[in-house]
Amino acid sequence: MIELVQDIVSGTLLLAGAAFVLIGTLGLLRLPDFYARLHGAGITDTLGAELMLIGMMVQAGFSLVTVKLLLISLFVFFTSPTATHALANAARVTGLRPALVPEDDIETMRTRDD
Amino acid sequence: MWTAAAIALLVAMVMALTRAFLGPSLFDRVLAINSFGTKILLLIGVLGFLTERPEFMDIALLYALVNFIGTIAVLKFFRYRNLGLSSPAAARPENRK
Amino acid sequence: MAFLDHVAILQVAVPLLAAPLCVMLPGRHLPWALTLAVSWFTLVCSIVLLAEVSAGGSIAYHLGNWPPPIGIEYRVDAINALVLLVVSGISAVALPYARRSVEHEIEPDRHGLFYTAYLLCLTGLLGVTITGDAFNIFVFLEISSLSTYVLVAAGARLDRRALSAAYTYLVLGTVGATFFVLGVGLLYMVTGTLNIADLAERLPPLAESRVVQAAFAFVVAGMGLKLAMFPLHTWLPNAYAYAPSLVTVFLAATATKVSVYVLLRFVYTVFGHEFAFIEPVLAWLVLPLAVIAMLAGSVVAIHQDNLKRMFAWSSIAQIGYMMLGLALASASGLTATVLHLFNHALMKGALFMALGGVMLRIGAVSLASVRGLASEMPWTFAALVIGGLSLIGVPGTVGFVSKWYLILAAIEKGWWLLALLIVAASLLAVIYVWKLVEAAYLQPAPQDRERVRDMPPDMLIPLWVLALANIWFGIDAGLTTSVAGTVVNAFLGGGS
Amino acid sequence: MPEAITEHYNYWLVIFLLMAGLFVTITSGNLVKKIVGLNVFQTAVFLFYISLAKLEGGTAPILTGEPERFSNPLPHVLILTAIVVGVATTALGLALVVRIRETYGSIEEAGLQEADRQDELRAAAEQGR
Amino acid sequence: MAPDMVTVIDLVLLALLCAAAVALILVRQLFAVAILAGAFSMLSAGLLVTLDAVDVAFTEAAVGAGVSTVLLLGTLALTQRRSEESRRRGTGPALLAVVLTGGALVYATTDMPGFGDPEAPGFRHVVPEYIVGSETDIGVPNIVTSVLASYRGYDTLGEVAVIFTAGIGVLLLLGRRREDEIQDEARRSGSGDEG
Amino acid sequence: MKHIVGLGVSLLAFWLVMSGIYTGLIISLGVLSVLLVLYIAHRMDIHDHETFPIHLTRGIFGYWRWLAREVFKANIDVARIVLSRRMRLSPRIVRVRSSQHTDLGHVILANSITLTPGTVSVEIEGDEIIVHALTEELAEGVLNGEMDRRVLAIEAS
Amino acid sequence: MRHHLVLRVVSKLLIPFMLLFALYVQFHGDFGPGGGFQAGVIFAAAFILYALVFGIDHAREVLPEHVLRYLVPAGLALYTLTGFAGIALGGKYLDYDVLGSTPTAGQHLGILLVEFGVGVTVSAVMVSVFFTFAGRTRDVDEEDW
Amino acid sequence: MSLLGHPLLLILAIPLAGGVLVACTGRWPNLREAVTLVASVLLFLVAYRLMEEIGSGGRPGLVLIEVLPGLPIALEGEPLGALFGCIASGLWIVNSLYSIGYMRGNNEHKQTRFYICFTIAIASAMGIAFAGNMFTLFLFYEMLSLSTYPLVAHKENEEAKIGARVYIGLLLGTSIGFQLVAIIWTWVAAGTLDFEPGGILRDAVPPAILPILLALYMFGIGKAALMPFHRWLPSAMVAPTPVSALLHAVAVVKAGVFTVLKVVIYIFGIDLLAETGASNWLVWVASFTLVTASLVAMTKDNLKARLAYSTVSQLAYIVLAAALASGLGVLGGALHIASHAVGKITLFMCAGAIYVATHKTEISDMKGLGRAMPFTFGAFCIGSLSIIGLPPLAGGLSKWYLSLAAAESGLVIAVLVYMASALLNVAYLMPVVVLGFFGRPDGAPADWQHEPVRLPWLCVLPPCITAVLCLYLFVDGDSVIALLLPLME
Ligand code: NA
Ligand code: NA
Repeated sequence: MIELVQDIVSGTLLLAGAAFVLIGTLGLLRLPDFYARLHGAGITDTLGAELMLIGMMVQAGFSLVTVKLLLISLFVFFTSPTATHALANAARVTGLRPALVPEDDIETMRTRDD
Repeated sequence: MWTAAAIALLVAMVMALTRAFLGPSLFDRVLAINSFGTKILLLIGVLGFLTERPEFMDIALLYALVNFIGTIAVLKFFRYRNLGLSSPAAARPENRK
Repeated sequence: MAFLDHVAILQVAVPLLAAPLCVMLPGRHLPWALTLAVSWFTLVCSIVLLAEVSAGGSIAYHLGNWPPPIGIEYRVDAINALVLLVVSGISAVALPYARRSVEHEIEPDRHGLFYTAYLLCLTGLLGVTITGDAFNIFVFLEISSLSTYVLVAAGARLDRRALSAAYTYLVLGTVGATFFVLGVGLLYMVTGTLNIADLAERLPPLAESRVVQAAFAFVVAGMGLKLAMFPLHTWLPNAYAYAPSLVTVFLAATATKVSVYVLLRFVYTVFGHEFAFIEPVLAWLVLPLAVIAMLAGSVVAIHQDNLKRMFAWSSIAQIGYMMLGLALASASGLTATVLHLFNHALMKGALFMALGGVMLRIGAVSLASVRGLASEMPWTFAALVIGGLSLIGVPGTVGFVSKWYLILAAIEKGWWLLALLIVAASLLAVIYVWKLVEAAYLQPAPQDRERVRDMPPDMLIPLWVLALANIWFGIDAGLTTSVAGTVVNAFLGGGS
Repeated sequence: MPEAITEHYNYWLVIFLLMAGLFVTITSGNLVKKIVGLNVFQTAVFLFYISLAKLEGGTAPILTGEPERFSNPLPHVLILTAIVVGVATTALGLALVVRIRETYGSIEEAGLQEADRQDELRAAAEQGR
Repeated sequence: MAPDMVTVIDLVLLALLCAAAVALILVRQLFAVAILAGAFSMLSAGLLVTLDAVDVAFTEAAVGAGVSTVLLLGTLALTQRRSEESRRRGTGPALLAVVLTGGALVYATTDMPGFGDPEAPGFRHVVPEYIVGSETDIGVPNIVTSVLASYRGYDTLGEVAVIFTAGIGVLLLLGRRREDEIQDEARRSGSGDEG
Repeated sequence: MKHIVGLGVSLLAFWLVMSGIYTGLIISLGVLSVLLVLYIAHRMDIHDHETFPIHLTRGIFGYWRWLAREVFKANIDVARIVLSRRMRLSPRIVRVRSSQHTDLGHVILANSITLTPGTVSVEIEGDEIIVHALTEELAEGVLNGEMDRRVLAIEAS
Repeated sequence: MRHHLVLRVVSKLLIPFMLLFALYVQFHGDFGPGGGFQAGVIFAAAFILYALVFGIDHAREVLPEHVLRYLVPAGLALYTLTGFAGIALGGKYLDYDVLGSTPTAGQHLGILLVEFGVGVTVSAVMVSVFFTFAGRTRDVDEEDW
Repeated sequence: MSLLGHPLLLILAIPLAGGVLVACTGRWPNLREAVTLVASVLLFLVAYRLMEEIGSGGRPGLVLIEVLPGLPIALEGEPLGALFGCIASGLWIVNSLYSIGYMRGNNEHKQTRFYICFTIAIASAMGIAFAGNMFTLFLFYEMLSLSTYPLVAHKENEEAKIGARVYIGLLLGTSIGFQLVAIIWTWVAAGTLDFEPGGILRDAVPPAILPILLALYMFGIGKAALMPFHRWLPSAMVAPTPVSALLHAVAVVKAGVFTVLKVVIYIFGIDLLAETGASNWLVWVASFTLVTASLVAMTKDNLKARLAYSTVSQLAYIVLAAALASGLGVLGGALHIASHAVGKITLFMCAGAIYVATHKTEISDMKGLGRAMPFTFGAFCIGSLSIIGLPPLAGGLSKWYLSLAAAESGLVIAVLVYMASALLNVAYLMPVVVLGFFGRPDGAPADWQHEPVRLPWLCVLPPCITAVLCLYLFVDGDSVIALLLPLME
């Protein structure tokens, strides 16, 4: 009985996570410019990955594997926005212009210290 | 359900790889590869359950910890065209407030 | 006594231990002294080993005390004992010579690193030679290769082309090593073992297997790259030409020899040349390539102005001789190959040492720059002439002995044309050696060159040790031929 | 699927990979790309080894206390070593590339060859004097 | 069902690897080459897990994510970003070499033990002794570790020596740039201009 | 000192939950390892409040709960855009006020913005964060300052 | 100029865990995937991250060149000496059985020692390779880019 | 100790030790030359003792070292070698005296090197003479080529460089290219390389193949200057005259034809060649060389060049004799080695003396010179007559036996060639004598006298000695023939 519940819960989480991973990657593929694609990738890294990891935790039950999965999700939680930020930052520094953004906003993007 | 998850991941990987190949900007490629890393991490997790030996989560953990170093290197690379230069004064421990 | 029980492993483990110690040593003299001491120690080891196996037996040493094929074993018989002697002997002779040469050619603050790389190269070559495990060959081959790339690149201080040469060598060498590993993997796939003796036992029933055939192809191609078998030789000339003198001496005398040994080991011990598919490969592929190498190498050598390159191309021709003997697959042919392994080391060692002296004194080694130099450096050039004559195969030198057996092998098979081609290649050697002789002895010195002194004695003595060895082993080839005889007996199974 | 295919598809794909890597290694005129090609080539060989270690229905060769069918650990060990060798080679190769760039100003094979040729001519000219 | 899925994953990952390899042939931007190399490493790590080689996968992951990419980028930072490749040289002979290599291997596959075949000699000879010995002689659960560090510990010693060699080599090649070297370079590029 | 002990404790916990092998040897190796890492961390000069934000532990879990909800909502929004046939985008670049007192506070805010799909922090400049947003509405979402307030709150706690 | 704020903070948080993870991998190679080599690489990766974010000069302060110079050979020396210890205690080279009171204890000790040697040399080499590459600054010509 | 005193060892050791001493005493020319002279005299004494021993039937042998299994460096005395050894060592004494005069008179550079190489060349010649097997012979044969290279290139100018290049190229080329192959072939076929009376190839090589093997030997022995591999000899004319004497008389070409005879007698065996006719082709090649070289000689105005082609032609006599494959032929050939040696050395020393005295090299410039240098031209005259074959000079004796052999063989061509060549010899040698004594420069008055010339006595005495030797060899011909008789068995 408990196993069945475990299977259903973990399966749901896993599939939902997988769906978000797919959607996010689709965004990565479809969205028109680099800055927009950052957001698509964000879906994969956050909801997609975390849901799948939680799904696995549920499946693994109370074990060493769960602890490791938890650690993985924690690290992903910290590193993935950092990486995204680093990339966006690098793109800005090299002068990559975001598409579809109003002219004023591009001005906003310029560093005021300069 | 592991099967479905694995297939979804594989499809996502194909898409990410496509983006990595297409670019067009270097940042697109890095973004794609960073995201690709997350998918490999998940796939390795799923594989652990598929093969019923999930105790090898260490590999996934490794990716979670180390994968973004490459991305950081890219940032550093583009800001300074150099991996070695010291960061600006603000980053120096002795200059912290 | 403990030393005698463990001499096989000490042969390799001592230089391997010395490498990390060397990098910690300060200054220039200590690293050199350590390397010298280790080289001499390895020479002692190899002499002990050769003495023990020269009667035809073999020594096995089980690393970690795991019996083969579970663990890795060292196995010494006549052929690898001889190659060990060549490698450690050349190193022992080259090291006294090295000190001044390296001081002249390497940045003063990098001697420790340089000698460390040298020790690793020595370790690798010895390790490849002594091991009885196919995969272990790869590992030690890579130790020697990587250190070789580094050592070659160290010549960049004098000529930047050392860098591109090292790079080319690195790429091709890695491809070669990977081919070799692929071949070993295929063998493992069908036998389940990596131990050479075990492989040799398990392969005969599999002679028809296509996997084994492909494995053979990959081992030959891989080792062919490593030993610069024509047309896989492209890395060699520049690597030898622009490496520091010590490195050229050591590599030219030993590195390709070790690869030739590995090939011999695979063709004759692991596979057994009587395998149906091997004979045609030897006869229709290796043999023609060897002949082309012999001729083409010499022809190109004739057209070189840089003397190091000239002798590097000559090496390609000489490797052709070795491969030819191997491909002839007869007692005389194999004797020729085994002898030439040894003899060519003596020749090229002496030649490149002499050129190193020229480099030290006038900073260049081209035909034009050595004009009239013989009267200023008489001892150096006398040794150079002896080496050159040996290369030609003049009787009374070691070169003659190898050539004798090679022609013998050709004639025994009734292959007249081949005999004449071998002879023709020797005559080509006359041409390039004589270009050097004429330049050094019969041409006036350039006006703008200052008079120089001959090499200092600590470089001349090693040079002359090798030069005289060229004559000694040319007049008394008893030792080398008896070892070669033992080898051939082992390879061809006594009679055939 | 016919047995011949199910039994060997893995090897064939690996072989394709190997060929692609070798092709890049040989034909690429760029020194960095050559090294990457070399890596692909080597990786293919590693995968080949690991493929032959795979046991149908086997599992990773780590004892669990229960009787299991293990894939062959020996090729794993060999390839661990080979990977390390590969990394070492890559590091060294890249270091060489950096030095080459500094001394030659190019990391294209064509550029290098041209420079080497120039060196030769210059040396010849110097000696001609 | 489950093993089949692993097979599918194995196939797809291999196919992706091949695709990445083809992409590698096509791209000219060295940066993209570095990125592809990273993808390559990750894919092979995944593949290695499906093939039960967890230790190898772990190594590949550590190297690929931790070191290789950074080194490649470091090299690009010190060299250049785009591959010119105005003329590919010797495509014909190269193709011949490649086809010969591939052909030899395909030829070999026709006689090979099947993929996963438990009757393959590798499973019958030597390895059973490792599996038993790892527990009885050595007492280490990870058979790979037993073989790596003990049965074939000597190979691993060699491996460390290789890494050491690379370290020494890089130091010898690039260690501390010295004044005279910079001057040398200046002189060379100067004379190069004249020529 | 407080920080280094805290870091040590959390490292030891990390080791213990990871390890799963509780023999004397492995545990003592674990302790030695933790000491080594602490020594290195000391040399790196990174064992401060940022490394081990012990002072934030109380407020942070509440914040995470809130953030999770926000992230979930934003995910749905962005997913909808990605899945729509004609992706209606109106990307903006805006400057968001970041009124935190500490670097850590700025970082928490910046990373929270990035974590929320549809917005990415591009740069931290003084007390402002430059943000790229996928649509006008998502930009509004960060500009309203609620996130800033909440981060400020945990910083204060 | 606070470009690195996010990176700096997150890196500070992660680096100790990376280092410890490396050591975990080092000492758990007997039980699961991993061992000296992998540990060495991860350990080095943590240093590389530190150097990337805080600058190579700081990284050099943490791990000074003269220390690195001894660490690089130390691991290899440890490995070879473990081999010689086998001989000294009456066995063969790299024979671990003789290292302990029982063969199994000896094997454990031997494996621990050599894996540690691997880890030390690998991490030291990786770090020093990175330092060497990154320390070799070059002015980039705009045309090249 | 007995080994050290062994005459066969001494025969090598004396010149080599002489070489070492010359090197050590290089700074004091008088001492250096004294060493050379003492060594040459000692060597001759040992060689003469050996000849006596061999003449009385002794066959001393000595194995020095086994280079390869079954292939020792071995020395052995037999009549032909004894004769060659004696001639070479004897002429070395004379040539040393002459060298001193010539080298000093001409102020040549690097004299020490010259004398060292000379001693090595003599040692090599001795090694050839007393080689116990073909392998040893080949070893010393190559040593001779190499040790004479610096002598040929002595002048170190462009001309010397090119001449020496041709010299070494052809000698090494033919010896490695053909002779070595022939030797190895012999080894493979016969399993031995020892010189054995009656040869070693009977039943070892199919008769049809024998001519090919013989050709490899004959063309491989480049020192015998068989056309078309004769070019080295005229090229070597760039060398100082003592070297030319060494090449043409003392050692080099004699070593060549000596080797030809050794191969024919002890490797193939006269009988085998006679039975199979394997050497018939060689008759034609030798005849062609003989006549052609004589004709070329006539066209040369340069005295040394003319003498060089004369040598080519005279060597062909001996090869032709060997080709006849008869006892008489061998005897004649051996005698001709001796007679040509003393005759030709006389001519060369005269040519050198002329050069030292007047720096003249062209025959047409020597008109009337004989009256100013009567001894030199007298000696030249005697040498010429000997080579032409006029009794009672040495050449008369050897040519007599050669003609007998030709007649016995029944080969008309051989008889014709020998006859014709005698006339050709007259045609190219006598004009020098005639012009020297009776000619006068074009346009000179009838009572023109050549101005007196000054010449070191060491340049005059040696040719006179060898001229006397020409006579002596004829007078004492019986003892030489007695020595050589075993060859005919
Ligand atoms: Na986001
Ligand atoms: Na392990």
